[in-house]
Amino acid sequence: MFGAACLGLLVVMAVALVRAFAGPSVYDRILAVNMFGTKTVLFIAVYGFFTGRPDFLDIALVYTLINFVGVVAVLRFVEKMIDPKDPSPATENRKEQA
Amino acid sequence: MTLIIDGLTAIFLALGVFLAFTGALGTLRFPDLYTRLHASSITDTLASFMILFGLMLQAGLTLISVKLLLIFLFLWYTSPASSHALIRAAYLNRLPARLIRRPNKETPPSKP
Amino acid sequence: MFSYLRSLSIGLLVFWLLLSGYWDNGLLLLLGVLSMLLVVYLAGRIERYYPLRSLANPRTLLRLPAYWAWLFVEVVKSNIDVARRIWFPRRYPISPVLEQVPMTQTTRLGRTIYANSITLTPGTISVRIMPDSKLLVHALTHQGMDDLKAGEMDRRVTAMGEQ
Amino acid sequence: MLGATAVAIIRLRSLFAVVMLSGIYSLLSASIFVALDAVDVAFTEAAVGAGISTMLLLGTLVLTGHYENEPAHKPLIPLVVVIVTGAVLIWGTLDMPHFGQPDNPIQQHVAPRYIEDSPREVGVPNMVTSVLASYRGYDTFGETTVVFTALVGVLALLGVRQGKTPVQPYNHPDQPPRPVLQVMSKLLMPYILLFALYVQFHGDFGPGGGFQAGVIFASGVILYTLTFGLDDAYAMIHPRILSPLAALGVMLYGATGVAGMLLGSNFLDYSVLAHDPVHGQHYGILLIEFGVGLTVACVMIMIFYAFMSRGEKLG
Repeated sequence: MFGAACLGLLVVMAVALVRAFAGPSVYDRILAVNMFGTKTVLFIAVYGFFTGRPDFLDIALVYTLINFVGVVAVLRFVEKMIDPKDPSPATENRKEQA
Repeated sequence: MTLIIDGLTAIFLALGVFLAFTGALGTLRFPDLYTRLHASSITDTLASFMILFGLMLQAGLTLISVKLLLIFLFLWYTSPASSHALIRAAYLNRLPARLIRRPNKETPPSKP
Repeated sequence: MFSYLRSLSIGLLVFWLLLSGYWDNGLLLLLGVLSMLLVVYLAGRIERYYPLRSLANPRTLLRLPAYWAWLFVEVVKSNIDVARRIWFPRRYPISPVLEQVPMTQTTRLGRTIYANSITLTPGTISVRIMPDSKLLVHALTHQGMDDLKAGEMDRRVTAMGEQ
Repeated sequence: MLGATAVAIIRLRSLFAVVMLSGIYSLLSASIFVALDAVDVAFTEAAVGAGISTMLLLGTLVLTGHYENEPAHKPLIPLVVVIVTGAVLIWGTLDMPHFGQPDNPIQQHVAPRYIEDSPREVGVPNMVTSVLASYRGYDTFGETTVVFTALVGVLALLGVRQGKTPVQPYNHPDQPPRPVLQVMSKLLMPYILLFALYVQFHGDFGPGGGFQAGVIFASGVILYTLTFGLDDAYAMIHPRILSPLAALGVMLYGATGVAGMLLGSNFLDYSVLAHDPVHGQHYGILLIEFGVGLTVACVMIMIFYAFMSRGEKLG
């Protein structure tokens, strides 16, 4: 039961990863990372029960916090770096990728 | 008794994973960032509740349940804040939103 | 008499006890109290720069659980609605709108609770607090925006902050 | 997934996206550590890899540019070198015993002693802590010193702006800069700090310890700094206090070791700190972990302050 839930969450994480790779704007990537983080929290919680060691929950808690602080930090820096006249990092497109 | 609890846990976990998948699918299907955020808030809210509540049923009335509850509370406090921060930053940087006008009423999109 | 710092220290102590789980270990209890004092000291140093007075209102705290229960039902309802639109986009099309919604809260905390409640329910996201007590909201459907404008949530949040 | 993420990191030229993806990368590797049952490592990866390093990388991006330059030379020669090295390494591992077999050399010499004797000698339920802080006390001391040296380097390069006292800049009820986030971060910050201290003092019992606690504490302060600005953060923790505290952490670690020496034992042998050797170990670990946590927290906050003040100077 827990194993199946873990596998299901891994599939969901993979789907979120697709969004992170695809972009297209930097905000989509941040959204994907945020979703990925939430999924990781749930995954670790379920995995702790799967292996019968619920003391993993502290890690899940750390993730919740770090995820939040991380998103705020990233947005703050994005805000600071993007020049209103040239918002290219926000809407990076195909040709800028290698 | 344990059978009932196990069954309930399985139902909750399955629902939770299904909802999480729905949210992830939504982020792939919806056209722009603003609508994708609605999809991702499904995973943040009800999906996490379902999964964590399913685990809480297994743990019973112990400190483990309390920790699960704390994770849940932190998620419910932080996820709207980070969604709001994200959409606010996107809006202030004039990320274009795809809107559909109301059929009868005129609603001009407001300027930032 | 029920200041923010006092309620904060009670909250922190409960938080520590729940996290720790070692309730019979004297050393850890002592460290917990010391940690609590340190954090309250740090929070006290910044309290005067950005006070959140309405948080200290005990009636608000008592009204919170009822509001949470109501909010939870709303979240479940809107979750089902959005999930439906993800799986069957043909039958349930989306119609995103971005509009300003008036809000009646006056305190920072009340506005934050309202904005966060809007964001928490899938289908509506608060984008920005505008001047003159307006909130810019992005909704997935026209229907969702109309429901929000009916003002049920706004009324409940404001009622919670009253003395 | 790990591989796909790594490839995407290399392919992308926008450094923003690269930082995002490396955050995902470390989340994934932490999941792997969890799956391998290495709880403490996963904890550290969660706090350091996904949290602080993402923030510091972004800070660096603000100070430099955000696009990778076109490579100046053809990547062929480095590619060959990397492939050859990788092949040699894989060839080398063929000789190594299989992962997790009980007759591996590592499982025969040091590990059994740690596993069998540590409950008796150190008496701390979490074995990782006893290895880290007691048996390998020298290594951890060295690591703490390295962290401190990093602070010295960053301060020498960037410097921290001395702050003005904030004159209630956010008392405009109509339109403060980011009201929702400010209220939320103010509400959450005390709990993050307390959680960090919990991780600090429960390192003996579960996953946790000084490094992780220091980073979590710093991220709580960083959250506040990000939403309120440097001046308000200075009002809470001023850099004037921070740098002596960082040094104090290292000194606390060293002093604990010297105290053991003065009481007639080896450097960093805490058995003599109390009448009962096990209690002595316990107090010793508690003290040095506190030293580590103090140093790490102060250093991280200081480095972040330095980045922020340089960023403000650039506009």
